[in-house]
Amino acid sequence: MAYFLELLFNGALTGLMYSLTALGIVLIYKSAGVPNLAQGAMVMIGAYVVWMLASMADLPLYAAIALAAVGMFGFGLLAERLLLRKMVGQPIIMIVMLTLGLEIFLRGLGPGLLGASPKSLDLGIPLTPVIIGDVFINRDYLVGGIVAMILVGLSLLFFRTRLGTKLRAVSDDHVSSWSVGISVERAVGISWGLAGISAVAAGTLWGSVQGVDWTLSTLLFPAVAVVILGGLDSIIGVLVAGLIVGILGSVIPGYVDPIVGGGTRDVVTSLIILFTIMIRPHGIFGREDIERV
Amino acid sequence: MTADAAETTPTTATQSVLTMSNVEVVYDKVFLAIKGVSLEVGQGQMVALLGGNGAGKSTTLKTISGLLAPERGEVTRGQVHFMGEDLAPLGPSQRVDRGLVHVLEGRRIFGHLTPEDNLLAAFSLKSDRRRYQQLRDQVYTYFPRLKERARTKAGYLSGGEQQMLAIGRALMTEPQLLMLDEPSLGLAPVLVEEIFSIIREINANEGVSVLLVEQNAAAALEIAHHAYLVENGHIVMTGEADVLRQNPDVQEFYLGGAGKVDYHNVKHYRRRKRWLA
Amino acid sequence: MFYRLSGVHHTRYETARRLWPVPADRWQVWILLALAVAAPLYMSDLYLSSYMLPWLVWSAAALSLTLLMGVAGQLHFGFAAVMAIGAYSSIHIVRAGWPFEIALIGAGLTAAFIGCLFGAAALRVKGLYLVMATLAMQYLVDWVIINVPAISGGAQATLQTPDVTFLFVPMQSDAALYYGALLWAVIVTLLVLNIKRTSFGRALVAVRDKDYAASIIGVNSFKYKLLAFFTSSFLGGVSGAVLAFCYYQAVTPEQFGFNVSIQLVAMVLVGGLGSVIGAYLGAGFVLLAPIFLTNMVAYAAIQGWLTVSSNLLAHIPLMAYGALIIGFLLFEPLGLAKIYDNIRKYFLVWPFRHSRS
Amino acid sequence: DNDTIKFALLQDFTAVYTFLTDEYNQGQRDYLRLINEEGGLDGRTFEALVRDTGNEPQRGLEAYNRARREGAVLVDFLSTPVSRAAVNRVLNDEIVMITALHGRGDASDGTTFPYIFPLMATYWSQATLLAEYIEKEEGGLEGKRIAHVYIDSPFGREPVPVLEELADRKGFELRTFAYPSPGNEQSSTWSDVRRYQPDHVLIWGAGGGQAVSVREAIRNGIDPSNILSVVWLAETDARTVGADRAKGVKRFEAVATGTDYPIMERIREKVLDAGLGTGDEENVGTTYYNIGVATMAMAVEAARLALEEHGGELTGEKLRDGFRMLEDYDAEGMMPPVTFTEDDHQGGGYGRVSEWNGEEWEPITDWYAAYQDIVWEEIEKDAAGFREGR
Amino acid sequence: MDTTDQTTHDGVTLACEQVVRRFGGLKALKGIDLGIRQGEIFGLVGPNGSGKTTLVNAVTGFYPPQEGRIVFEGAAINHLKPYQVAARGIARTFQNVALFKGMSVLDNILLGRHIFMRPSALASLFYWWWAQKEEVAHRRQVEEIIDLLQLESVRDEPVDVIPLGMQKRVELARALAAEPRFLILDEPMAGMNQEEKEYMVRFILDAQEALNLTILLIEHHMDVVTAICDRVAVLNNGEKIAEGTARDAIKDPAVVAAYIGKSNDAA
Ligand SMILES: Nc1ncnc2c1ncn2[C@@H]1O[C@H](COP(=O)(O)OP(=O)(O)OP(=O)(O)O)[C@@H](O)[C@H]1O
Ligand SMILES: Nc1ncnc2c1ncn2[C@@H]1O[C@H](COP(=O)(O)OP(=O)(O)OP(=O)(O)O)[C@@H](O)[C@H]1O
Ligand SMILES: CC(C)C[C@H](N)C(=O)O
Ligand SMILES: [Mg+2]
Ligand SMILES: [Mg+2]
Repeated sequence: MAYFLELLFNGALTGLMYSLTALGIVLIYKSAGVPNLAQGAMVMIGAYVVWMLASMADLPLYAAIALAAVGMFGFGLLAERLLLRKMVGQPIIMIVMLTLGLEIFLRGLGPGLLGASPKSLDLGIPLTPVIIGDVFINRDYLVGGIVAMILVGLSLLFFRTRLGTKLRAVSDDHVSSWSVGISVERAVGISWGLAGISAVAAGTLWGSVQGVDWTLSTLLFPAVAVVILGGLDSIIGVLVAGLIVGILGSVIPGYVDPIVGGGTRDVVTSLIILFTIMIRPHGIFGREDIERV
Repeated sequence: MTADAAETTPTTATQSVLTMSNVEVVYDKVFLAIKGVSLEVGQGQMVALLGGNGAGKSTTLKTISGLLAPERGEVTRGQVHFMGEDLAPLGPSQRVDRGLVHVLEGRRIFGHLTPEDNLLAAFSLKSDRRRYQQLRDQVYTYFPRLKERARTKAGYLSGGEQQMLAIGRALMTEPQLLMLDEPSLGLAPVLVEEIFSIIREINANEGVSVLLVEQNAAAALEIAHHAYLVENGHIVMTGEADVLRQNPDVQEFYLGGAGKVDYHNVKHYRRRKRWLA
Repeated sequence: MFYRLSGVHHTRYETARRLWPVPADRWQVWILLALAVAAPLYMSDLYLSSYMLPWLVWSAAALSLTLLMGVAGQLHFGFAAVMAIGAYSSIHIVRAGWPFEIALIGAGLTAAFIGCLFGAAALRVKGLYLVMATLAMQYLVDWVIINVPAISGGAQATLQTPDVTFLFVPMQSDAALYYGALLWAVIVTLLVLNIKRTSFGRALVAVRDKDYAASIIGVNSFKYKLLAFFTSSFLGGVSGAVLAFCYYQAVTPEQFGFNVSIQLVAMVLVGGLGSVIGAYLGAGFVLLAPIFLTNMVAYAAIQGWLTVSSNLLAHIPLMAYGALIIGFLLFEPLGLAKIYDNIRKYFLVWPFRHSRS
Repeated sequence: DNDTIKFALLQDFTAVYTFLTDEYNQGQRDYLRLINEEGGLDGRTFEALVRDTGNEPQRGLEAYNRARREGAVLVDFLSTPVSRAAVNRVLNDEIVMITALHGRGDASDGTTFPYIFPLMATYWSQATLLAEYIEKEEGGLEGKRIAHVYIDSPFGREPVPVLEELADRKGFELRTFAYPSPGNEQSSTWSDVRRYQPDHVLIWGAGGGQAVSVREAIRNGIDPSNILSVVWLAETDARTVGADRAKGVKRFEAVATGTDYPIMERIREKVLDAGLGTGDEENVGTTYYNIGVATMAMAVEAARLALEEHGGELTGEKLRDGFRMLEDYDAEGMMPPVTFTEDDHQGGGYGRVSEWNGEEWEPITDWYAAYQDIVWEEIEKDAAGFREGR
Repeated sequence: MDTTDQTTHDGVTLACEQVVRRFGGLKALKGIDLGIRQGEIFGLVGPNGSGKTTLVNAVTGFYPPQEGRIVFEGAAINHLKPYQVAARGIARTFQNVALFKGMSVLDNILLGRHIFMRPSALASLFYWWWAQKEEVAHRRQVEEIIDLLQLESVRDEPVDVIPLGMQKRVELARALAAEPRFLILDEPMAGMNQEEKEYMVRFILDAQEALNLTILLIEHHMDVVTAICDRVAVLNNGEKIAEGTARDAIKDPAVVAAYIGKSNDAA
């Protein structure tokens, strides 16, 4: 039982850590309609920037994080201006490939300029677990989970605002947004900027756990599972699906791995993606396409 | 038809809100869609733009509202001025800020948002909340039906309701010039009537100038002050609505002759060959 | 100019619908084919076996994928997994003692079967969701291959390809391997070209463009989507086998990883979605660009034109490659095939500038 | 130009192996520089052909074919998939391929793979060596519980058969735990490990996943001193865990770390101080840098022996013979003495155990090799499979 | 107006019996009865959202009715998939043009003949032996339709660049290519001016004559409906509120209130 609870708790927290990456994808999709497969690479860049500011420019860590958030917001604006502005109206596959091109580019940029060998980023979170009964809870993930919930909450509030409504309108139809005076460029830029900020959060937390190197960009995969399950345009979905993906990805391997003798977490993740798409493609909270014959 | 009618710029007594001179638009860098179109909309005027399929009416409106780019269209010649200002350097959203709004063909409301949010999305961030409520209530007095359905997803509204929403949404931007692209498309007769009377009301009550693109020439000529006929990318005829209504060509091609059409005996425009012999 | 449309009249439907109605195009194809056949005579073995051969096989793979993505509109981000299934099947079939010819067909069939299974799972959805579903499929196939040593080849996770003969020709010499690849590329090319101009291809395109409209003219869109998955997975599987036997001569799981799937998609897109010539151009680009960039940057460094750390040096090509992909999508979304087409059109209408007004 | 000897270092600078390539390659090139600065081999200088392959067999083979035409006599891919794909070509082309700490372990069988040299202890040898270390420390393995926690890939699984064989022989209990690659998240795996209450854990991963393993192990109450790692655990990993927290963690070491060796001193003097270094000086003396130096030290020594014996232009075949003439070569104390023979291309499977003391990796044993009989059974089995497959 | 016994009347080729279709909580069709006789042009009118398109979708298998039956030529078709419906000889056009964008006009129309073809990948591979004959034979048929609908000038154009009116015509051609016995037209004249409407009417009448078609026509242009429809039914809110000749129907006060509007006397 304690084993189960431990898998459950740590899984839930891991899931929230995935949500940090997933949140960026949803923020962009929700307002620009772009599935950003470069979000993993943005997380990596976010971590690199924090590392650079903290250890190369010798800033205090928290100042570095704040500064990196500003920088990544700028990066988001830049991505819109240079890349996405020209892609309006292109088929989805082109846009997917564009973000993959961006991901390749970023994977060259970060490690190329700042060094490919892993960097360490110490947040000073103690290694000792929080122990409740016989259940060990990971402090790193606890912090990550809390940060994730705060960010999700803030995003929810943001989309309730008037600006948020405009962003939702933009995701619906770019051309008609223009026609009623919404600056689509600015809206899309803002959403990329916000995704940049969430990438800094994800990058810092994950980077402190595993070191900063290009493998941070592989966080994309679990994040994709989270957004598919939660719904590509649902912020609350990020939270709920993050928990589900995290828990299933922890509990099932916890019992199945010893039997099959392999790391089945990614199998579980893949199956979550597959089954979601087969049963309810738009996810738990995602909006269904209104398609009329 | 008199082709040179297009060359003489129409002069109206009132001051003009919009002037378009000699505009040429190319799609995809290869396809010349409009070829030297000039037109003018006077302050408080309602102007109709009529013409066949593919004549270039929608292209004209998109040129004015700056929405050609997403369709790979480009203005290659000519100018558009709105209230004396050259529109060329302005992006679409800036043009809306100046008071010019375009209701797109096929409605294109934000289907996933509620009607209420549709209205909110169109409302400028620069004005305050109270103004928003005023405007919204104004829209609801024009279209009481929208108020009833304010909380369902707009994508599930009926065609007529969506058209109302599209017009209402445009009004939220407090326009000086309202451009409507085929507002009666696919609507039931009763709704066509309703929409046209509301358009007339908006024009008359609020002094909003209107540029109206329509296939339903009879209805359009009834409410418009002035009209232009576009064919094949050219303005082929222009004049006061009343005058045009009497023109025999207009009657044959746009109004269906003086009396009722006998569809069983409409002309064969070409010698017909038997097929499946 | 050499492209002439005037004077080329078609008086029969047969000639109007032939593959290359313009004689100049026809000549080009024949010349290219002749050059390809004669390649071992004039090409050094480095170029023959490091560039020509893999290029042909990857082109065949890209063609298989463009049939699915471009013609049938079914996005697939796990095509490398399909190729992997083909490659592993063929090796295991040959090891089991069957002739290579059978192994190739077997490779196609297993790949087609498993490909269809996944296709069927994803058939309710399109676009982005299909991307995600196939991506998940890639992970699943990878996992199975890695975790079943009987498939991947024991502790070393490598299977060497056994020596085989194809139609009585031993597949050992560079030339024999090259001709094997060439033959396969030609077959796939003809198949895709012909599919595109016959009712099968039209039905696929119909399903891609508007599946509900397709169904009302009698096209069973479920069946045709499945057929598209089947055909293209079959071709992809055989391409995987040809790649293993003619090029790598060994298979390891990494040869068909997720990044390879991305590369295949990039080939199809950079080349031009649905275009046959585009598949060749795209495969060439994606295959050669990183190699070319790496060699170029290394050369610049050796010459002392570029004095940066070796780490940055190694990452410049990656950045440039990403930037090139982005550049293509931004500036010519229709791909290399469109650029080719523009040039061709220029000559076609020469000396005029526009084909339409 | 037969007075330059070309070594092709066609490695993965941008993908899976980045955690070590930069430093490893820097060590290799600095060493070749040193030899050149010292006058080369009878006036013959060395040239490193360096290319990134991104861990892609495709690009690796192209680079290989090109390097071969440029006259390279030795190739080092530092990538398991690329090396494996190149095996047949290398054997046909008669060019030496070194596969230190990667590639096929069974290539230690020199008769089956005459041109391939694993040079250092295979993963099998590393596993047996670590097991023997535990055995010595604990005074026997009988009844012990050992957890093998590995990245779910062929590499992670590779030592399992020899560990199982050892467990049979020595009567200890072995359980394996896999976590999915790349290993940035392993919490559920370690919850399971903790409940197994192992006496020792072997961690078998690479890159960022290694730091995560150590963190999780410590978090789950496993004493750092009972954590033993495969060769891939370096200074940065310890720092990511936390320099103090990682104190006591042990690892397999193939080559000495640090700069207190004659070769390293010469590199400092003639290469670095002369401003000829090929990379960041901070890397000099790190684990992976020194491994790079050691590979080239062996290669250059082999070349020297080959030229002494055969003279003339250096070919792949001569170089192979040169390697096989290496006897008790220890790179002036930097590495265990290795001897290659026609049969044994592993060089004996030596290594040692070192421990993180809060600042650096400190050796805690001498160079030794363990249970090579079991290792060679495994080598023979796989090599036989390879021979049949052809 | 003798509605009830018309379905049993001889000559009825398509009958809807108590057809119900719901979307979530919304009941879009509330038990529709309809009988369309062989050879007639039957008009279906009604306000926006009254369920006209939904009814057509029910008939063609897109939104199979949840209750009730649809009988075509004596056999129930309400369980069939759209492509099976097509094979029974029913063709339709869509309210929003649904052509295949990537293809030329010619290929679009050729696709209309899909049900007569035997497409396969293998046959394509050996084009010259297997597929070519089929292609050419069907091409002949298609040319006839192109001629009838005067589409020669755009034959090789990609469909997405030709004007909307032409596109509607191509869609009609594609439907005719299947040689249907029953044709459903969903607002074929939306967005057309007078002249274009006249063209379209001409083509519809010609096609009906040449192919001996039964036609179900949805249209909001009441002048056209009154002129060419033999009978009409009026839907409102998912219910049939009137049926009979066009002239009678539009005088029905319920119809006037719901659909026509007071000042409109289009007939
Ligand atoms: N995005 C586009 N790309 C290429 N050609 C276009 C594009 N949009 C319109 N056209 C062409 O430009 C011409 C004018 O089109 P436009 O849409 O302005 O006509 P319209 O008068 O509004 O017709 P309709 O009554 O059908 O709405 C048409 O021939 C059309 O085919
Ligand atoms: N796919 C769907 N999902 C949900 N509701 C639908 C769907 N299709 C139609 N409806 C609803 O069913 C009702 C009938 O719609 P339908 O399209 O049949 O109307 P119509 O009579 O064709 O109107 P119009 O004249 O505007 O074309 C409408 O309220 C519509 O919102
Ligand atoms: C990353 C590497 C050091 C791992 C190992 N050599 C492998 O075979 O994949
Ligand atoms: Mg228009
Ligand atoms: Mg309808």
